[in-house]
Amino acid sequence: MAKVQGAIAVNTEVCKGCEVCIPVCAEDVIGMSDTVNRKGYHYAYMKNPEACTGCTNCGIVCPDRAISVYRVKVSA
Amino acid sequence: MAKVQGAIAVNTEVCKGCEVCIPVCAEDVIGMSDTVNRKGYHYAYMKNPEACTGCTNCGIVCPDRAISVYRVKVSA
Amino acid sequence: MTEEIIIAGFGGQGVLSMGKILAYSGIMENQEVSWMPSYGPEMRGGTANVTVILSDERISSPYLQLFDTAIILNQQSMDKFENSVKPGGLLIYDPNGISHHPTRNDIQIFQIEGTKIAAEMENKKIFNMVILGGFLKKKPIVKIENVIAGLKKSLSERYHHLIPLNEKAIHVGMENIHPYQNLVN
Amino acid sequence: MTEEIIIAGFGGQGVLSMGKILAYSGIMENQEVSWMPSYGPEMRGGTANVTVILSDERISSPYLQLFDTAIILNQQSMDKFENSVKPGGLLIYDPNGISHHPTRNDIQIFQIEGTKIAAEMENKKIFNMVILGGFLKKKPIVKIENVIAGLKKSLSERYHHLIPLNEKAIHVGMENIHPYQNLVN
Amino acid sequence: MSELKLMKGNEALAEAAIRAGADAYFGYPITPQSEVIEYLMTEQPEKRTGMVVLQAESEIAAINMVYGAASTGKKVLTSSSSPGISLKLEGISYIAGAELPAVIVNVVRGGPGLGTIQPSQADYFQSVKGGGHGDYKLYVLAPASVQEMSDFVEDAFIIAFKYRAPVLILSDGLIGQMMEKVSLKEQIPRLTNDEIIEKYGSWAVTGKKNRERNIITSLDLQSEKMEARVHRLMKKYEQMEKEDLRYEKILCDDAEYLIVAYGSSARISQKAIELARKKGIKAGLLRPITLFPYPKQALFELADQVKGILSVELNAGQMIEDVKLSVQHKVPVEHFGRTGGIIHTPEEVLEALEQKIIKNGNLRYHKTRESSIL
Amino acid sequence: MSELKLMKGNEALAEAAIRAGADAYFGYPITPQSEVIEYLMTEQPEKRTGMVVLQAESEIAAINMVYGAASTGKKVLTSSSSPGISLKLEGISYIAGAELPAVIVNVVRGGPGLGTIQPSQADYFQSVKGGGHGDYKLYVLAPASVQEMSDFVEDAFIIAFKYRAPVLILSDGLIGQMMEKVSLKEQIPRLTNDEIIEKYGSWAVTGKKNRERNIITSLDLQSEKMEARVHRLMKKYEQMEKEDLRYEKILCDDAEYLIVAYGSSARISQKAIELARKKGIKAGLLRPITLFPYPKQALFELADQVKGILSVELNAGQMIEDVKLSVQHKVPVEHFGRTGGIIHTPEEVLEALEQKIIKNGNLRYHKTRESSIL
Amino acid sequence: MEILDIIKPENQVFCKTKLMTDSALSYCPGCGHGTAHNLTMEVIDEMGIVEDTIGVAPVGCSVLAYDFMNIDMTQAAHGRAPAVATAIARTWPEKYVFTYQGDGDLAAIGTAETIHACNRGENIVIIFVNNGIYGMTGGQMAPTTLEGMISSTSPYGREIKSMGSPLKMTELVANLPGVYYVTRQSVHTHKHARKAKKAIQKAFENTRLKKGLSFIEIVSNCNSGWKMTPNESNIWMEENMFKYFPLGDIKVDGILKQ
Amino acid sequence: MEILDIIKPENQVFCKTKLMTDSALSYCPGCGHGTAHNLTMEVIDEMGIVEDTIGVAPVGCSVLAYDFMNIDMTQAAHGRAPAVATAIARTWPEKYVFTYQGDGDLAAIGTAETIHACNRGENIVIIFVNNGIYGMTGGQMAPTTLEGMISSTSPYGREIKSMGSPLKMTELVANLPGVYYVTRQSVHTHKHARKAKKAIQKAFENTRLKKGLSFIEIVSNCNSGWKMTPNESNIWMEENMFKYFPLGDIKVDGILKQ
Ligand SMILES: Cc1ncc(C[n+]2csc(CCOP(=O)(O)OP(=O)(O)O)c2C)c(N)n1
Ligand SMILES: Cc1ncc(C[n+]2csc(CCOP(=O)(O)OP(=O)(O)O)c2C)c(N)n1
Ligand code: SF4
Ligand code: SF4
Ligand code: SF4
Ligand code: SF4
Ligand code: SF4
Ligand code: SF4
Ligand SMILES: [Mg+2]
Ligand SMILES: [Mg+2]
Repeated sequence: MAKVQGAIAVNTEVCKGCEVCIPVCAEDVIGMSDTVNRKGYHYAYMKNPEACTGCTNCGIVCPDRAISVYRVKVSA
Repeated sequence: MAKVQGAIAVNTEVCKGCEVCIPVCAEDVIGMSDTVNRKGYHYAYMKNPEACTGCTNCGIVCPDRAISVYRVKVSA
Repeated sequence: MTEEIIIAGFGGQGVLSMGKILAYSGIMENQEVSWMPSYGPEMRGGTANVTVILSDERISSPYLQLFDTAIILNQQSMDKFENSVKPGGLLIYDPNGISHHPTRNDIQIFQIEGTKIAAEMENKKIFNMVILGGFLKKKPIVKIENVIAGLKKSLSERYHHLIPLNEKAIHVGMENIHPYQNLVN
Repeated sequence: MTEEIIIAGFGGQGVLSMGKILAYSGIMENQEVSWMPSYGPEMRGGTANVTVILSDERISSPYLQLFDTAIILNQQSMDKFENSVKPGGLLIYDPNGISHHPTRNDIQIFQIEGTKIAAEMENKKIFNMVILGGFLKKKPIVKIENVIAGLKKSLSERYHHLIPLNEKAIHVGMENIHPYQNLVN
Repeated sequence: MSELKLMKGNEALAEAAIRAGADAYFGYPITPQSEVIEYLMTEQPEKRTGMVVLQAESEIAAINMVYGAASTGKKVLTSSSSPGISLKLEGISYIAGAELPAVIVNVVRGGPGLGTIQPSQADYFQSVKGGGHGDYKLYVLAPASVQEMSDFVEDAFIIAFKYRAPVLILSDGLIGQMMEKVSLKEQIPRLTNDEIIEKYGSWAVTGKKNRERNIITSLDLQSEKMEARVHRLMKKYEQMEKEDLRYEKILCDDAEYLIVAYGSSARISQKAIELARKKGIKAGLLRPITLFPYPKQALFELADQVKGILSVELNAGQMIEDVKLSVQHKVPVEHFGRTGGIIHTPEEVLEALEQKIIKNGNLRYHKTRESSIL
Repeated sequence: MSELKLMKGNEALAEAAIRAGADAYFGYPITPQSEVIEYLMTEQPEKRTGMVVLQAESEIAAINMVYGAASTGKKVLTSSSSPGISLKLEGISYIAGAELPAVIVNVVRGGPGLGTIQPSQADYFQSVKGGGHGDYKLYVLAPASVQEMSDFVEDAFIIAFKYRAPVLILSDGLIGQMMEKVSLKEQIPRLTNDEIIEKYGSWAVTGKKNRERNIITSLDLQSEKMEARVHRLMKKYEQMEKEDLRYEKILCDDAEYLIVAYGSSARISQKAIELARKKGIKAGLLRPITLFPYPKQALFELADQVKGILSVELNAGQMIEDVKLSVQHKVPVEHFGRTGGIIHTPEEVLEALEQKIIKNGNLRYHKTRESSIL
Repeated sequence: MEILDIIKPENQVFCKTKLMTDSALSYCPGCGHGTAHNLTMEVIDEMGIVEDTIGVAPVGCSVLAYDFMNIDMTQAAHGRAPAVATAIARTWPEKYVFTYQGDGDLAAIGTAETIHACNRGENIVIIFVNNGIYGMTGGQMAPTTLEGMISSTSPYGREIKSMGSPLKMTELVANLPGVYYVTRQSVHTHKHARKAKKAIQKAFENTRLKKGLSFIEIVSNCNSGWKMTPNESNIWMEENMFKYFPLGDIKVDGILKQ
Repeated sequence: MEILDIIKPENQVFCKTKLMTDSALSYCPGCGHGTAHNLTMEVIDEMGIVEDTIGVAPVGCSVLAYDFMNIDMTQAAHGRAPAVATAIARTWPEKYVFTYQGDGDLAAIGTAETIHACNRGENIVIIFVNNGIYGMTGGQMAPTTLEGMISSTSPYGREIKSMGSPLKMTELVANLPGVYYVTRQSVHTHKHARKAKKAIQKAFENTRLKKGLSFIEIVSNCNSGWKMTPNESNIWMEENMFKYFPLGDIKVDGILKQ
């Protein structure tokens, strides 16, 4: 049976640290960095990558489209 | 038994000959003069006075309030 | 030659179109012409008037205080324009509905029963042509054929069948203009 | 004496109110003061800055290109204002979030860990008072008691209980400002 | 010879708009210019040339519709009268700022306020000093006949597109309402959408196709950019002064006294100088055809020749300021004009020339100083 | 001594309106003046004095609300910034035409169009040449400090009621946004309705009681009446020039070179002449406090004393026309000003004075001719 | 009985109210504006509130209302009467403030001012004379002009596709919570005129009770603009206007009628 | 599987559309404008109509939409976008014309232009971002500000009596015959954003089919104006804004939902 595994790439200089991507992630993948980007914002990152399903919820709610989403099928 | 008799006084210089007073007179009292007033309008007059009941219909629809209405009770 | 004319009466009397036909006739004779109407709310049912100038020079102001000819078609216009006729000028009016006749004796005054004639000819619309005819009898500033040409121009195609009737009206008008002697003086 | 100061950072850092307190303190010492903020959409989340002038002469323009002192509280402001300090002038900044440190060697540069200190004192709101303290240590242009008086004026009654805390913050700030030697040169 | 017609100024302008190949007209009724939209609605240019005609819900909607169509490179115009033009001023300022081509017609009536529907020239200041906010100017054409009401429409569009700037045709109730002979120009075909994209693709918003996107805006949050925009505008205005100034000199060669007048006042003043000459007074008339640019140099030079100048306007004294700025105090400059919808007669104008200029020719400096009050 | 506060110009103006006993404020938000209505909404003058404060749906609604309250003899004001003022111009023309007292505040930003929210003086023409339609003028006060933002409110109301005419306070983003010390005046009590009926019953519409009806209108269908109205307005403006002209002379007694500037430009120019004097250049500053009426006579006389005049404005050259009309070509007059929201520095102004005036003092006439282009 | 014996002061049962001046109305013969004016002034007179009434005239044929209504009036810029009235009602809360507006004035250029005064629920009366045309300027199309109806700017009849549908402003504002009373009336017959008068009275009663905004549409003729005689125009109005603009109450005491 | 093996071009399932430029959005962190912009451009991209699309930017925070939307755009005066779009749609009938407006722009100063463009049934799309406040100018009260809601010009909360009720512009225009599609959406969660995107797509389909005007309200946050964090503001929005401005279709294919 084939399951999917996903991942997101956050453009850390575009991210404004608004955190609206966090509640829409059912898998609780996203966290915020301790350090700030050049604009002074804490930016999103995958705090637990393996949980990501690549559902794109985070991407579609990100006002700044700082998130790209990737997905692959992996056979268990 | 007491019946009412009415009459109207038309201010012939104010009257604009619009004739909207005519259809509202159930008694067909009002007619239009052959001659014109200073403004060049044919003006309203009582063509059959005795029919007037003093109901004031004509007065209330006259845009220029050229009509005053009078009424008396007369015992038959 | 320069002829400065005011035509004044009710909105419904074809005052403006009469002026327009006159102006067109002028164009037919290669004259300079101007046509300046009164405009705005005073037209509201009440009076309408138009100043028409025909001239062989360039016309400066289309708007005038004094006129060579006043053609007057109701009492309000009589009150307003009798004194706007230049001394020696011409005043033509339709006595219908006129309670106060002109009193000046330094101008020529003519009457024409336009309303009556139009009624007799059973066509209210030609009233202004009758009057125009009367005017042209007294001041033949344009040739009749040019008036007809002007009519053609100003009337839209679908009314051209009425032109003969209008021409007739003009001639009737020419025959029915009479000097008015006011008995006051 | 005339002191021309720019304070620049994020909207949330209390930049404008810090300038206001400084200006009020000036008034307490009967100085002429002006306070000119950046305004409009560039404030949208991003940077805010204010130009404060204290002087004993009438102040002509409240809006300046060059400053005696720049107090810089984020990287964008550093990029924008490092070069606006007059030669020999003073630049004070909080290294927190600063990736590109100042490189000029014709001015005095001081660091103050305002963010860190405020965090330690467990009250983000007093951040700007810490910075102000640091500045006053280097340029004692107004007396502390007048700063407190200024605070009273600019704070609405219901915040007056916070004044001791703010006073403390100022003193902490005075003790924690250090010269910065940039190693580039 | 092209066809000769008897038309109102307003009708002639409307017909000329169709023949100039205009793409759209947007307007709102107001006396004394409603004939413009009435004529267009009756003519149905949509059928003749495909020109769009729409009665807007207000003058403000109309001018912003003009802004919209102009943003796409279309040939568009609107018309109104004084109070309606006041309402359009924000939009006009936007059109100038966004550097769009557009033609605006003002058939002036007497103000301020609701005022009167009768003819006036009291919107001179509003027209030439930039009634709206900010540093901008309008190229202003002042027709003095029905023929010019017709001719100036195409001229206006040429200037509007040459400079990508709003052009104002400043008429009045007299020129708009009167009928005169007018010879109409041939129909200029409207540009096809492809031609528009071809010609104006560098700036017009027609859909991003085979090029970078186009943006129409008057906003610059960076002050340097905004200042550059203002300088760009000022350059245009200087070029207009060099290349597109228009005026007419009448009987000026030997003139000892000069009248300056435009539009309907110029017609009346022409009669006045004819009367003057009959009386042996050597009077001439300078008629500015463009009010901006203004015939400064011509006036400056005539000032060396004449003894005094009368600015004749149907207002309380507005253009006189530009006359004075041009004459640079060489000779006395006075104003004469009736207001409130009253139209001065040639006789009144001549009398004013005699009373205010000829009689007082010697008190010159004292006079000019006082009269500089309005 | 009255209380000393640190306030923004906009806030000081709002507080002054309450203290001047204003009955109502109507406005619509726009940068850089939104603090006016924000301050009023926070202060709740309704509770302090009974003053009404309402956020209108637009600038047009706001100015017509002003017209309404002014029709009844109430002390009413509105404020906006450039694009919003353009939208108010029809209403302002109505207020002038109907002869109503009202105060309008323009905290100017850079135009044309949406332009910039940064400070500017590019609405000078619109303010003094009658941006709206028809023959009217505004009495224009130009504050140069937060203190004057406060003081001029009461002054404006006094003039507005003295002449029954609209008064404009022409500020800009610099004066509106900056904070300075300001000493506030004592509260003037609002008039009661009975006092209003008592004082203004001869014209205000307060309900027909024990008198003939009152009518507020700007319409006159009879041209003679309309002309009489225009003459009445012109008389007011002449009286303003005689009785209510205001200006300030700084270091003019021995000045060889003169700067003319108002509002924020005057502040900066004052610094410039101080710098000039340090360099040994005898420069002075004439600051018009009223832009209409304009200090014509003062300038005319100074022109006999100085070698040249620089008009310093945050625009592309507008007030320079009034300077020239006043100077009557006695000495060269040049313009200097930054635009687009950029504020010139005292150093820039001094340099302009040296380059444009001092250096070219001899080319005077030639120069003025050219520069009369804008 | 002899007429002259009847026409005596003591027998007079109807005459022009003293709250109308003696200047001749500038309106065309048979124009509904005249009747609407008179009914409004009769109500003010009968309620005895003239001393506390302030009227706002529009720009339209009725711009001269202030010449005919013998009360204090101010004349508003085209479409802005509701804003003007708002300010008067706000600064004189005890007064009776009303606007008298045409359909071009209220439903075209004045749309925003109308909607927002209604939405704020200003304590005023709006009398909205809808004659489906711009009368004053010479009969151009109004937002209320009926489909197919001819005007000087719809010379071939109003075409929905390019000009939109006739706008039912009255139904629109009835949806706004701030509006307390909305009704559509007519004044062309004695029956209609008497009902209209009652509606106007109710509206001013609402003002007295500080109920908020009362909106009275009066569907009226513009016989000049429609190019008919007055009586023809009234018949045409009944047959055409009333179909699209049905008479009757739309919202009473703040409750919408279904 | 290693993350770096997943993050490869061939595995990409979501990224920013090329119809958004690379300039950083000027909006506050978490502002709904950004999402609304992106969804609109994704639709234009997916429909393949960029070459025939002309956008009209308002005056408001989204005035700079033209910096971010990588399409031809013109910027309209405050509130006048519907008039600007009307002229473009009339002179370029084959184009897809849309306006993007805020609630102050569309429902306050632009009321008349909105009502009349809707009434004429212009063949355009109006995207109406309702955040209940004037964001750009610093958080003043808008016509849509909720009762009791605090703004810089209602510092003690909006009071119905003096400031009127929040204006439901969307329900209002739905009554106009010229309006073909009216819906209220939101973009703060993936579910809402996906629905909103479908609505936007339907709207542009309507334009293709020349159906007339499509009106899409997007209830959004203004966290700066509301003085909350983005996530707080979204929760507040769900609990308060949605009560008064319920989400869902109001008029579909010209038929009002009851
Ligand atoms: C700003 C402005 N625009 C246009 C006009 C011209 N105008 C005067 S009245 C009017 C419309 C009148 O129609 P309506 O409101 O229906 O009143 P009616 O005459 O039909 O009673 C117009 C467009 C004006 N005076 N001011
Ligand atoms: C004529 C005019 N009036 C006022 C303004 C100031 N202004 C700019 S944006 C705005 C309102 C913005 O609010 P909204 O439309 O809701 O957009 P948001 O910023 O909330 O997205 C105002 C009043 C202006 N630019 N022009
Ligand atoms: S793609 Fe889905 S699972 Fe992965 S981070 Fe985003 S929301 Fe969470
Ligand atoms: S939504 Fe986008 S901008 Fe906001 S935190 Fe997540 S990645 Fe960053
Ligand atoms: S009062 Fe009645 S009966 Fe008498 S004339 Fe008038 S309508 Fe007829
Ligand atoms: S209604 Fe009045 S104006 Fe009309 S005809 Fe009768 S009396 Fe005369
Ligand atoms: S034009 Fe129409 S509305 Fe105006 S007065 Fe005449 S009939 Fe009445
Ligand atoms: S102010 Fe409000 S609307 Fe504007 S960008 Fe910030 S959050 Fe968005
Ligand atoms: Mg009407
Ligand atoms: Mg908003």
